[in-house]
Amino acid sequence: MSVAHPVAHAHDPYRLGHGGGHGSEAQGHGEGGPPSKRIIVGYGFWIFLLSDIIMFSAFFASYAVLAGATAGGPGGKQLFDIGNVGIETGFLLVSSFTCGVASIGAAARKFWLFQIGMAVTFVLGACFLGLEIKEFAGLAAQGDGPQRSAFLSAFFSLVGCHGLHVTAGLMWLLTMMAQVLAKGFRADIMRRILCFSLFWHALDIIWVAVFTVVYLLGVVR
Amino acid sequence: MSELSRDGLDDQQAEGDQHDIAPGDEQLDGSGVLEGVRGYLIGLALAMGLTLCSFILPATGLIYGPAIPVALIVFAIAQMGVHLVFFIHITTGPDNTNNVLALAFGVLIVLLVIGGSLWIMANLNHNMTPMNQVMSMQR
Amino acid sequence: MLRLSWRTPCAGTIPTFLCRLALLSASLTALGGCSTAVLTPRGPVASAEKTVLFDSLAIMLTIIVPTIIATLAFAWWFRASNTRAKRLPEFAYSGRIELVVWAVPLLTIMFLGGLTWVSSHDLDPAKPLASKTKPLEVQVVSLDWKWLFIYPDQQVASVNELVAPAGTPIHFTLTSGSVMNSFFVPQLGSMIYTMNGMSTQLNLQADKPGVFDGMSTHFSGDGFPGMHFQMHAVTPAQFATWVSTTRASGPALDPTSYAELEKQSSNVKPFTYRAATPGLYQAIATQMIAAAPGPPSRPNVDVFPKSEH
Amino acid sequence: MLLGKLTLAALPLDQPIPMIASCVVALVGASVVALVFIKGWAPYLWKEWITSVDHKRIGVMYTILALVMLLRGFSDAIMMRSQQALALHSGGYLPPEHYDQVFSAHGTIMIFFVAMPFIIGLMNFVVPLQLGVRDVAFPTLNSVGFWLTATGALLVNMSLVLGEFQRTGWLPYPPLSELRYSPGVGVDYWLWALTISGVGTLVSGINLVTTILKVRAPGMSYLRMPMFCWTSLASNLLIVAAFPILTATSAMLLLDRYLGFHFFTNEGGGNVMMFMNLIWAWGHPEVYILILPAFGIFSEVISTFSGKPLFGYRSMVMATMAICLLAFMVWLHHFFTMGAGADVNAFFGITTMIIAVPTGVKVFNWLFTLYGGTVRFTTPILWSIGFMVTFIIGGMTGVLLAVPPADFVLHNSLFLVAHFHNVIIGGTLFGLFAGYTFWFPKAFGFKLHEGLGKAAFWCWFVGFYLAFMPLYVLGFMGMTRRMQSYDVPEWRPWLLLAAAGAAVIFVGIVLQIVQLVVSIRNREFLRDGTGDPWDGRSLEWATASPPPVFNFAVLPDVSGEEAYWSIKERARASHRLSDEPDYQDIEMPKNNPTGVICAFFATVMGFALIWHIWWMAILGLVGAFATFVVFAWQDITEEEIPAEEVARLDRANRASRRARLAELEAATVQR
Ligand code: HEA
Ligand code: HEA
Ligand code: CUA
Ligand SMILES: [Cu+2]
Repeated sequence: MSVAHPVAHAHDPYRLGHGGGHGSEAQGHGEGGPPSKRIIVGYGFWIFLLSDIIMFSAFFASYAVLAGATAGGPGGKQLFDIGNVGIETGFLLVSSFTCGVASIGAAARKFWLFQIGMAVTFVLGACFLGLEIKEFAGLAAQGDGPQRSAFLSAFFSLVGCHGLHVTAGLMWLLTMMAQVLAKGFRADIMRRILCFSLFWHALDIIWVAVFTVVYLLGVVR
Repeated sequence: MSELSRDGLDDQQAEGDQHDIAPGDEQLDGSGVLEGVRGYLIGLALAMGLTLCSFILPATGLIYGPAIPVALIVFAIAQMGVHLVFFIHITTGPDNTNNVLALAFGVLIVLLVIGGSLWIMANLNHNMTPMNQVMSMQR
Repeated sequence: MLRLSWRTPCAGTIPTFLCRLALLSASLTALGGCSTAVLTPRGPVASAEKTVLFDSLAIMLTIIVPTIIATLAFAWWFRASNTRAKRLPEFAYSGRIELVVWAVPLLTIMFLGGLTWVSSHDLDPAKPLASKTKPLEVQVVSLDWKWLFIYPDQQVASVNELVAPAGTPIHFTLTSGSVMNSFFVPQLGSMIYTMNGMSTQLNLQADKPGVFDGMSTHFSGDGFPGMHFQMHAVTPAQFATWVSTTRASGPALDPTSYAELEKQSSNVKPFTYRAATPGLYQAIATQMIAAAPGPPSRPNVDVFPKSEH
Repeated sequence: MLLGKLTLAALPLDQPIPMIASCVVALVGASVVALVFIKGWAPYLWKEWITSVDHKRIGVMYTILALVMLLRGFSDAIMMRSQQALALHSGGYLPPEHYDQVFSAHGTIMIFFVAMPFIIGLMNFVVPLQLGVRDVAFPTLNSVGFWLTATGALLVNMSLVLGEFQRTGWLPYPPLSELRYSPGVGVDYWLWALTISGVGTLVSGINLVTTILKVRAPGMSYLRMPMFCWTSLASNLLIVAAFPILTATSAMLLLDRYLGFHFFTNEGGGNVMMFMNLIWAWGHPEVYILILPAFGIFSEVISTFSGKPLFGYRSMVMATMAICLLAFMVWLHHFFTMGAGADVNAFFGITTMIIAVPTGVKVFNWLFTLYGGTVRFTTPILWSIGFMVTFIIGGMTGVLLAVPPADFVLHNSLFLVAHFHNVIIGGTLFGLFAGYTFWFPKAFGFKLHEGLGKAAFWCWFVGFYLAFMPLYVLGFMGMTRRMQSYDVPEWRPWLLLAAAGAAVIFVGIVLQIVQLVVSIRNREFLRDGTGDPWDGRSLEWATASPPPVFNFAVLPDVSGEEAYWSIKERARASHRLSDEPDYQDIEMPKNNPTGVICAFFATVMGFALIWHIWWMAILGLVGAFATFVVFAWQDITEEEIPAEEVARLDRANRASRRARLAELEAATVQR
């Protein structure tokens, strides 16, 4: 302990204030210094995902508030096909698994494991999207599009917003496959793969909220 | 911590000895691919199980009707937890503190926004919408 | 018939220059002012709100004023050129001061919070006023850009002119025929929003006869500044007379004349309806009658609409 | 149609004021561009600034954007003040459809394109320096964030020339902002400008949060970070948590307007209250995004110029984080008068007031930082003391508005307008000006002229009180906000006084511009070679002014709070600087045009969507996506700065620091 600043210690025995800083001995070890870029990028993307989830929460809140505002039109009970939702959920769940396999492939530098994992993920994601588009098209065709009522506006926006994320994820996925094909497992590409898999798993988490709040509770209601 | 996933990946290695790990990073404990896949398989099985519970149990009539929403919400929370742990590799370990804190902040905000909105809107609607009430009050 | 005074009541009662003088000399916290002011309440709600306002202000000023003085004093006393000041360059923490620093605002807010809780419940706009007299029902519809007042019990209606007996509680039910507005008579207190498809509630009372300015406080479009009205608090006898004279002449308010009324116009001269179709308010509030169409379409209207004036 | 809704009629040819204004803007813009090309500055600007990913340059560009937009916001303010001074019993000189655009544009521009970029600019510039690191976490994203903000500003100003801006107030409350009641393009301008710049803000928020939480010099633990870093952390956490809500809300309104959805319409079961609810769930945190960094600036300034450490540092940290969390629990206070029940109103009223507690703690801690100090009255501390006096008045009126029964008679009145200018000008803006004067020498290597700075301060200070105290009185007299004209003669004298106040502020602004010009011309005289002109306490003063690209030749080893102060103390005790470090090559990200190109396509897309030019919108979207793919495809994104170059730059810095040390020692001996 330094004796250079007796005054500071007299005033601040517990070193709670600023003055306590003087005489501290840390040499800058143990407290870090910037970590590896992978950690920084992963963390930054994590923060982005949290903000994205907060955006979803605004759509969820609107949906919850407007769920009863059917303007004389049909409600969830009449419209939702739970079997379809179950299949969608299955696709997405398994795709989360294959996405995990792909990222293991990347971590282990197994080119084919990565590419096949990603390809299967793409197919499953596309199937999910296909079913969702079919559902939307069906609703719109029978006159229950988003313009029908506030409830349907909120429904299409919330579920559609998730669908848009999946679409973006699929485009990103293809880009990653191409990048690995062309350039191999370069450090910056590995970081993007990390972010992509985080993104894909987060979409799955949001889907859990969607099928519970929108579909299952909608049918119970 | 995984040697495999971090070594040589980074163009810029850390100067300090930061204890953190990136969220979602693979933690292959030397034992390689199969070990990793097993983790995802467990996660998948648990998630599938919970999904099935959500979709099927309410229809069976086993759950007391009015409590079904509660059950559904609990299943959903459990499944989100499964995803976080088995797919995104969130743990309570010291290398994960920052990730967990960020998550906690996010969850808190989500709860405040959704909870607050629902409370406020329910209250407003209660005060304004029931028009039949208004009508019966006025002649 | 009631004489409509278009001059501000203040100008009518006190000589204008005196009023101006009073105003100019009125400091931020002073009570002076014209009858347009929040500070000259003419009803129980407004009086209570003024009291709450000034209580809160006083509570806070007891901290704010010393803080301002201390800021200036410390900065000045410890200026670099003052040789008499005692320097404490390491003084960065004191447990005692920390405690005081957290406690003082905390205690103030506890006091203020209590006041808030009680007064919010007491002065809830939807809460009926304690009175032996049966309240007068008034239904309010805000339109682009005027106010429609329907008296369901009297079956008459008026535009931009609200007449009510003094000393009688008034129960307002409010909605909007188009966009959102806010109904406010400063001297009676509490404003409240009006929204299409919804009904808000408000309870006010005027203590004595008088003429009060009313307005919309929520911006509602180009005609908004012309969306004011006058409230005439009269004796019960005068009110009865007003009702019967109103019944005697003027147009009737029914869906057809309402459709005419809801077209956009501003600075509308007050007038009355001899009769009002029962249930019209409910039809508006429940959207049986669709909301007003907004600006009439003209060529290129979506590019640069011109003013009505 | 090829050009969607865009026709010649969109030009305000028959409207003299906007026509002249837009001509002037166009002329000034064109002459700036011409000058740049004639003088041959274009390649330099492109290489060194426009494509820069250096956090310091980006910070400076944010600040310049803010200052330019301040001028636009101010001309709107002057127009409003003069209109209201004239408009008794008459229409004044601005017809309603124009006046309504003016206050809407003023609020939008001031909040989103003045206060936000100014604050983000300062944070960008200062935070990495204070943390003792070389850059932010994501340099390229930083540039993207800036250019997207600029896109938003450009779109808003485009509305001056083409079409109209919204006429709904700065927040487009439905149903007024729905297609039925606002069929023009004004609301669309707002929505797209804010959606695009909102993405930029979010990106910069994520970037700074990650920087502060992850990228710090060795030894810089959380409780050793300077106060400004803490408040920046809080502010950026709020950005990350609040801006997505704004994006979602404007997306809903966009869906209503473009695709006939029914979120907030009158018909179809839409619910306008949901808009109010969501927009303020963003809007209230937003005001703390604006004020918290200013609190940090004051902490730095007051402690530096009192020659003391900040009093009660840990209390300050706690108070900051408390405000950060409480910010999300109070939003209903913006619509107490909507008719929620007493329980709800009282609850949110009380949570609002609770914020006065941590804020009060901050004020008192600044007070005790002054206590026992040696206060040097420079321009930055004048702004700070002016702030302390002014802000607590504004805070007090805020708490008054948080009492529901008081708000029932004051909501939407000029009292409210006075409250928020009181806290925004007396808080945020004064803080920004303090920071601007404080860090200017760090950015450019010379100080700003002190005399003119002080004169500007006094004009602002006096002008502020003249311009806004009358509004409190007017609020009590029942005058509501957003009045294009009125017919209560008693209001007139106060409005004249307010107009006079705005004129005094105008003098202050002119003085600030003169100060800048004079300082640039006398820069040799005002030059600061030491890098530490104010005897600072945190790490930004440890490097040269302006700092080299890499900020620090060697990352500083932090061994206590007030990192640089303790380094100086050590140097003073041992009469020498620390040993010369072992210089190594430094790798820095290469400049690249991803940001501007992406923003270019975003502008095209935004513009096309506003005018319903669908083919062009798709073009913009595809272009933006392609930009990212191309960027991701690059192989080399970094460049090396050789050790010799680093050593050369750092030795110069060390020499000036040695001189400074000698200077300080001489001064101590004298004392
Ligand atoms: C950051 C926010 C901000 C700032 C700084 C200001 C600044 C000012 N505002 Fe603003 N105002 C708002 C935010 C702000 N305002 C908002 C949100 C609204 C609500 C809008 C609505 O109703 O929807 C509003 C509304 C509003 C009204 C409308 C009141 C009404 O509804 O009736 C008026 C009326 O006069 C007004 C006046 C002024 C004036 C005179 C200033 C002056 O203080 C102007 C000060 C000038 C400047 C800040 C710029 C000059 C400085 C420089 C150019 C820097 C110089 C250069 C260098 C340093 C190099 N404001
Ligand atoms: C920088 C921006 C900023 C800041 C910091 C604040 C700070 C505060 N604001 Fe303000 N506010 C706005 C910007 C800001 N506001 C804007 C832009 C609007 C209007 C938007 C619109 O409608 O267009 C608004 C509107 C607004 C309303 C809505 C009114 C209405 O619409 O009717 C309310 C109501 O509660 C409110 C309250 C507060 C409170 C309690 C604080 C507190 O944080 C203040 C705390 C500070 C102090 C209290 C002073 C210091 C403390 C002490 C010295 C301790 C002792 C004091 C006590 C114990 C009281 N604000
Ligand atoms: Cu608004 Cu009910
Ligand atoms: Cu607020």
